[in-house]
Amino acid sequence: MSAYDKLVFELSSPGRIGYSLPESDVPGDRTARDLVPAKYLRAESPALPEVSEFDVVRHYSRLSRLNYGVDTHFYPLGSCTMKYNPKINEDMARLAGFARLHPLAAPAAAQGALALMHELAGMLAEISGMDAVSLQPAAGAQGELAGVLMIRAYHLARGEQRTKVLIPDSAHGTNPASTALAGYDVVEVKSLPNGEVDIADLDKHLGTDVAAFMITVPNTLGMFEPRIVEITELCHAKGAQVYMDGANFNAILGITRPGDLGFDVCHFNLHKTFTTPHGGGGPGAGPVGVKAHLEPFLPAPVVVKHGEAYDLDWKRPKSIGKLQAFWGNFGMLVRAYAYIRTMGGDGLRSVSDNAVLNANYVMKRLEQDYDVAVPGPCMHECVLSARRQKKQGVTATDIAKRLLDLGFYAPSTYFPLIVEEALMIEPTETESKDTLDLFCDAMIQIARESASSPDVMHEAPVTTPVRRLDQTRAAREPDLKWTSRAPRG
Amino acid sequence: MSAYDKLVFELSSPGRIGYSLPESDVPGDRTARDLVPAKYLRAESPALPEVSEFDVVRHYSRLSRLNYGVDTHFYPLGSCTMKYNPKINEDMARLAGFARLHPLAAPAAAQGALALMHELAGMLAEISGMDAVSLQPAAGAQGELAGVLMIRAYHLARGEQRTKVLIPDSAHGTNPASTALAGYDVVEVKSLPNGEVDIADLDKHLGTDVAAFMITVPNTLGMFEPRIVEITELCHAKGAQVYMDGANFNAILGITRPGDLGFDVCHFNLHKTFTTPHGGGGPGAGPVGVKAHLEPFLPAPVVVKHGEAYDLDWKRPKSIGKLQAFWGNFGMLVRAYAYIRTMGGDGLRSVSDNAVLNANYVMKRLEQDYDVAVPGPCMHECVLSARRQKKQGVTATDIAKRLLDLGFYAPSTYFPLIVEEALMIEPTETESKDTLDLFCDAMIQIARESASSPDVMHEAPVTTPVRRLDQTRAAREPDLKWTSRAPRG
Amino acid sequence: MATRYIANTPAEQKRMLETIGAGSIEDLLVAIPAKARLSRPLALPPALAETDLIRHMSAMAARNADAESFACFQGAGAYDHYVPSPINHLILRGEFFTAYTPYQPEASQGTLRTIYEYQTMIAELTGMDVANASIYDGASSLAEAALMAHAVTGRTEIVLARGVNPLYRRVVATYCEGPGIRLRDVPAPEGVLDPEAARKLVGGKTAALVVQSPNFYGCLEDVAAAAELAHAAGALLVVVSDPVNLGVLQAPGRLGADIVVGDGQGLGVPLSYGGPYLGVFAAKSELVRRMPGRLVGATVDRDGARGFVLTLQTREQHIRRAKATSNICTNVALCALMATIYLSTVGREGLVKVGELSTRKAHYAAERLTQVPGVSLRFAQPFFKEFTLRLPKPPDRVVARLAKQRILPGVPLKPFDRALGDCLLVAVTEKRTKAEIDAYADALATVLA
Amino acid sequence: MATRYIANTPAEQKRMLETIGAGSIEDLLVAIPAKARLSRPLALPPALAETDLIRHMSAMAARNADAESFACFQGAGAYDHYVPSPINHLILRGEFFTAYTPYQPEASQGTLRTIYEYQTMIAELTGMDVANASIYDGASSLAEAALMAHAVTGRTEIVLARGVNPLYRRVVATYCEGPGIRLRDVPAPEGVLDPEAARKLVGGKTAALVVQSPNFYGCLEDVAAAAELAHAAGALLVVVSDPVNLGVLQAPGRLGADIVVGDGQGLGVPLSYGGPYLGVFAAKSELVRRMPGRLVGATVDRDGARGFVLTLQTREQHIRRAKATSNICTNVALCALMATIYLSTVGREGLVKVGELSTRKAHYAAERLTQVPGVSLRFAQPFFKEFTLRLPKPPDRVVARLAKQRILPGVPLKPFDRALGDCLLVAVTEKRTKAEIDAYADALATVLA
Ligand SMILES: Cc1ncc(COP(=O)(O)O)c(C=O)c1O
Ligand SMILES: Cc1ncc(COP(=O)(O)O)c(C=O)c1O
Repeated sequence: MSAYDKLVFELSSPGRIGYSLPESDVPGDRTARDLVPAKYLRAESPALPEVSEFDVVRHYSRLSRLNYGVDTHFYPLGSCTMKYNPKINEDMARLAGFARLHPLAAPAAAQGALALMHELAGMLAEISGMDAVSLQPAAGAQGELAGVLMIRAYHLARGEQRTKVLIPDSAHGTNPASTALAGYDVVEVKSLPNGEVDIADLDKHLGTDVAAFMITVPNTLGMFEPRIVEITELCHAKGAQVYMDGANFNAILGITRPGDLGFDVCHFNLHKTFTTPHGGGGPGAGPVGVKAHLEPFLPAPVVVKHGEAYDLDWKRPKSIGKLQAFWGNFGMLVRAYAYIRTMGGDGLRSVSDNAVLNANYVMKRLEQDYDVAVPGPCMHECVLSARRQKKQGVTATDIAKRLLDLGFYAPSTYFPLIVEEALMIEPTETESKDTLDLFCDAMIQIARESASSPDVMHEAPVTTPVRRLDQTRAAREPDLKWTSRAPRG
Repeated sequence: MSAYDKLVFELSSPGRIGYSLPESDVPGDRTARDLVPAKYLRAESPALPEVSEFDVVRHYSRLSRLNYGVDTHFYPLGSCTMKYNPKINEDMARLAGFARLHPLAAPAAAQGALALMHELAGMLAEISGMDAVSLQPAAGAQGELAGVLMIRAYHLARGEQRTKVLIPDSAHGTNPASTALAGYDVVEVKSLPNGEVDIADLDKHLGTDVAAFMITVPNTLGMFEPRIVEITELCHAKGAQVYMDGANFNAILGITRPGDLGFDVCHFNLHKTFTTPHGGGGPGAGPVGVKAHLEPFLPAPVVVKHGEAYDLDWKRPKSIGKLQAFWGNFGMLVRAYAYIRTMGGDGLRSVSDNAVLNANYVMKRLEQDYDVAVPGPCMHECVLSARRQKKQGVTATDIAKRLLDLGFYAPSTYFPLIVEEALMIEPTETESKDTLDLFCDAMIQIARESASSPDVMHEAPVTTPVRRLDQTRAAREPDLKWTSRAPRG
Repeated sequence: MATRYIANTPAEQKRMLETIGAGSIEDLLVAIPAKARLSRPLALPPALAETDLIRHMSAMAARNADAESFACFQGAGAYDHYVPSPINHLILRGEFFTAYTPYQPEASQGTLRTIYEYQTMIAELTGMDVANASIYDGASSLAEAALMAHAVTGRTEIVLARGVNPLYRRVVATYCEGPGIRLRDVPAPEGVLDPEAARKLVGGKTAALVVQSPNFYGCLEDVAAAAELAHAAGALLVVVSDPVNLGVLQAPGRLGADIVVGDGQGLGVPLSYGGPYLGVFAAKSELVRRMPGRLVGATVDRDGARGFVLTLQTREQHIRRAKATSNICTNVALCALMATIYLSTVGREGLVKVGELSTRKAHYAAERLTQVPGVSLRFAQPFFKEFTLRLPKPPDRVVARLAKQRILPGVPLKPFDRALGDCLLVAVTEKRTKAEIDAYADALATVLA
Repeated sequence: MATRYIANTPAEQKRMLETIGAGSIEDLLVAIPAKARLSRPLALPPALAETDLIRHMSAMAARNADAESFACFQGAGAYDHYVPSPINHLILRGEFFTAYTPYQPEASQGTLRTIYEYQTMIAELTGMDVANASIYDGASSLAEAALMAHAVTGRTEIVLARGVNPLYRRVVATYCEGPGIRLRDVPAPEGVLDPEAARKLVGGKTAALVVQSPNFYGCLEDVAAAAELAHAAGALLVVVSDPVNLGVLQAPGRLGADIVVGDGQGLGVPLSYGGPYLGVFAAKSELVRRMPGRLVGATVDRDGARGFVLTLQTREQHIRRAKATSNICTNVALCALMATIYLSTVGREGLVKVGELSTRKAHYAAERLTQVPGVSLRFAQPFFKEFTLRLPKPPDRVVARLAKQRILPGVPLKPFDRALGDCLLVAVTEKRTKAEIDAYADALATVLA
């Protein structure tokens, strides 16, 4: 049976309905035409699909089946912590008291929600060793923006005009992007061949014009920087702040804390470490934690507790301002809160222990057949290089596509940029040894096939709903919306 | 990628856990060994799987993907009314006041539930033209048992010892099975070639020993018996009761009513006509409606209304007794109630109009390529015969399997028994013309393939998770549970 | 009449009628005699939009005292056990939820595999050789067991211990009416089967002796002794057992049961005011060809791959018709799926823990409640998670009074047994907390003071 | 430490460590300097079992005045619109819910197709050429629009109408801090943009003029006039628009907008105390290569079959890094999916009906409420579903009083604008009933009496 290939527009039939709305129960029969001057009104109703409720249910059920997700497939996408998303979190997020609470409810009418936020911020502070946490950023990248803006405000408040932020060449793309958006020049710091920061290069760049050094811990090669404390001390000595990208927090829960390592700011990705679902690309949540000296600059408002009562504190004259209209991705906060309350301190520690164990196990099982980017032990993820396979004509992309055929989602590829033909594998603690073994077996099979029959790789995938797609055509002739005249394919 | 082939036992790892239970919060540390004499206790814990919550989620998500369901596939299983199951019904059934209500709640503490049952029974009475309805039967077959037992009790109460029940040869298997269970001899009445009851044959059998005539309306060939009123009158003239199997109620909502046709008893299948989900085989609900003279015999208790208060009336001395421990499949009743309240009278009428239209459309589109069991118009379903294809070496089973490959579930096959190589197709009103056209195209393609390349049929299915299964082996060497020693395959 | 649940638009109807060659839908209904037609619209309440429906039904639901808002000590065959969160999410997957009986096995392996898992787990818990795919509920399972015993032995009496749930007994009576099977009851003056009385009733006409353990009053029965007694008379022993207890309690199969039935509601199925529940049915393998209900078996496909099918179908109504072992067709597959997911989730260790917590809390509750002046245990028998209290005031009034404090203190036994008019049946699951039990005891003391 | 969310058992850990060649997990952590190690367990509240967690969080949730238990007239950027029941069921399908950004398109066609549908629908509603796959929320979308206007025009000022949601304005200010973009505000003494003042502020430095319609006060703005004004100065016109209104209200694209942003929360996304919501972003096609966020495009696969991919990625951070058009990575794809399902479900006719019902009820509410002595409309402007009342008593006290009658009467404007200290912003969606509106008016009359 060939894969489902409809768009909802292609199911539409004029006059078919899927909605259910009551008739007006207020007196009179005035319509918008009577109530609102014509110039504000649409002449024709919008060309939305006309389908039945069942059309909707079947269409989106079928579309979902074209996806791989964590619930159905091993999803070792490095740097993304694709762990199990507990179902109880969903039930909790759907309690009417949370899901149907208006953001501008008077604080007295939102004590439960404010209490949850206050407690969550406190727990994240404890987990990170930071003094204060804002839950407002919508994702990691917005957490970075908030963090860098706080650093900027801090320097400015001290009368310092620093213009640069240093970032390792192994960093995730959002790091330089957020930093540039905050008005800084981004300067790349070299990594050593083993992926560690080249401290000499860092030192060279660390002038009085440097506002901050931003680094991911563990780094994007899955390694803990052994000299990290030295680095944060070095930065502080030069008057620079140090920012930790906490995307990889799953490696260090209860083991070490950014605050104790000397960081001034760090963000969390609740959609990674704290099990909020990835949703096909989002939403996430990117709380940002700071040391006390940065606390005045936190995004406003701040959730505060006076006696037994919770409130939103808007009187934050030094605040960098707001990042979202309201208080953050509250629905995600509820899930993360449920998770942390379920795990407790010991449970979180166990998460990182097992995340590290799983990554090292995969690394070990694959080290014969693939080049390892940096020798282990690694932390929660390991980076392989397909440079050996590349010589056989098989790229990281080919390997990724072949994995799809074998029933696995693919690792992150070509990230970090400093590793040739990178395959970044993050198994997470929620996967079992059995699954890891199946995955490793598949990877080993692929390595052998790369040598013996590289064409199998180039043909892959063959079992997916579509085969390899023409990216060039997509970019050259952008077709970004459906039109009834020109259906493709 | 080959299909998922695990059983949950095969994921098990000793010591892995998926549950979450609190520690005991009551004083003391006594265990069952201390509290309960040893002879009542199990020596060893049961060999259940030991898996994580995530193992459970992924395993059952994957297993589900091996199924076709109405939400994902057209499912024209005749006699089963595989229509869309509205999502709002699920939300309503999960309201804590319904889903978490104990059956032995004092009536004063269950007024909402009792009100719902009372109103639903009333609405079903109106829909069927019956005087009273019991919601207790768990499914159609239990409704039949209840109905026949009431007929029996009725005759006995009048001092009549009737021993036979007449049933057409086209009937569903539960009809004779339920009747036999109620202690009657089942006598088959012949159908005419056009599927109608052979009134002469009926008349011949209709002696004073006949307790009842039981018939499905529309019949299992999808036809409305044109002489049905004559039939019920004839039966009554002979002192027999008439039972209508209401499995096909989807054809006649608001068009005609069993009560008006002269029936004394009829059952409903809420899981067919009234959109409660089929759940992979159940649960359903099979309320039974009766005329006033049978009302004293209804299953006990009966939901009654005194003034504004609802109660369970247990004082039913003539009742046939209970069918389930409690009051019926209440969760299904909630869904059916939600559906009827959503549709209203006009909506239900429209259901049947469109169910009939869809079936006739399919019949028309296929009548060239298949033999039609009975010439149309049909009601809500149509029965084809593959006798023409059979001559080409292609059976109804082959056609069914080939349909699976083409992305459709199969019609009912080999039912009714009186049609050779029967294919019973019930599209339901929730399917669109587009879907029907795709299905008819596939059926026509199959008819052509049957002529040109019957081997394609014999090989089918090839796209399903498994291919044709060895039924003989399954029955000869029953393997009805998994054992760690002997995993199959 | 456009509704969101009907696909055809007027334009489509027109085109379809053209294809059919009919002028209107009315033309398709010609077979229905005019005098049999309903000449008016159905007199039903007007259609409600979704938001109005939600409002209306939420108001109805709010009039019920449910186990979410109240501390529930009600049992008597339905229990407020822990329901792990994944169950609801998984059963709602459309491929499970909206499929039917797996008639086409190649497109139903999901359902077939879960049933095979279910059969395996139930066989393991009950200690029996085979389990079927489900019967409606515990009571109808017991009724089917009685019919099966009758068919297997050719005998015409079923002897029931008084400790069998009286609601179950009523269902058995209904099912035995047609075949003319006679029911005989063994008294339980001390809360358990009276062996003397039983010996008198069990004899050459006895198809089966039925005992329940823990029984309706909460007391544990001596199942092994009952087995001996039944088997000595050539009768089968049917045991009614709550599978959620069988992590801790002995498997009836180990005690000599020939058929084990029960309600699996405790295995993750919502209370839902009494249904749908889960009729568990397991038996010895020599009885398998007389079993009611569906059975799933493992086999291989054409390529030798493992696969699962409905099997031994010649027992069933769609093939054997009037001679079928049972009339059941639609069963409660989805509830069996809930139980399968439940048992996978709690697993070997978790089911033991559920039992351990329940029994410990039940014993604590019994102690606390019997400290209330005038309150005592009605029977001096070992119990597990449920027990019968004797109260100095009418139990139904106590129930009404405690409801005001959001406590559902149990089930008054008067409607079931006049002799127990002063008794309240109290169930304590692992979900009840010490705080709830203490609050119950305190409230009871106040009410009785 | 066994938890249900961790797979490895001690035995498995041991075997894995053996394979690795390490003695313990500690051995794998050697790179972490001892002095940097946390020497104590994390001081977090103890782990809660599922039933305890439910009890705890339900109690927290019960302390909030939500739109299920209260009649909600709150708006100001978040609205209690009807959410069709299929949405929640469909988004929870694991294949959607637990996937991430569709980096491997062959295994992500489900997500990619829904985004393509979403882009199409948003383009249609806004009247623009292209829409992206989403930005976090309406406010950050507006901020991105400001940055984009700056990048496109090379100009350094953004002129904002006072009618733009002040919470949005604050977010714009945050985002404009780094690039040094100056914000200038056009007053709205009559509730809408003052054209005279605007003409003075919009000039050669202006990257964009931003208007919102209906604006924060509920008043409809003359978008076409604003477009003329902006374009005359060579600036872009950015319009903030609530897409759920666009079944009835004119598409901003038809009125001259260059960029349309807004929050799609009304399209089936729960209120959820402020997020996650849905940042809508649409623009003219000539601006597409400067757009922030992901874009999905149609293409073909190797066999010529239609397929969808992320495209024009060279705009994005993972490729362009410091030079990217935006720093966004994770977006709000699932909320976009909700909106897509919403718009499919309500469809062409339903979205019009949502708008018609909202505006009719809002006008009825305005009439009823202004009949209460002392209550008047603050602005004499046409409005749609939201309006500003002037009250004779402090609005926050009115809010507190009406909460006791389970009415959430609106949003007091004092925190947003001191000059409007006596004002209450009232929103009326299609979900509000006549009974609720009448109860509100009656309660208000009582409180103000
Ligand atoms: C290392 C790293 N930093 C930052 C981010 C950006 O986080 P977000 O996508 O939540 O904005 C990611 C996300 O993939 C990441 O892996
Ligand atoms: C015509 C007919 N009668 C009776 C039944 C039995 O109903 P149930 O399966 O609900 O017991 C069916 C079910 O398929 C049927 O189609």
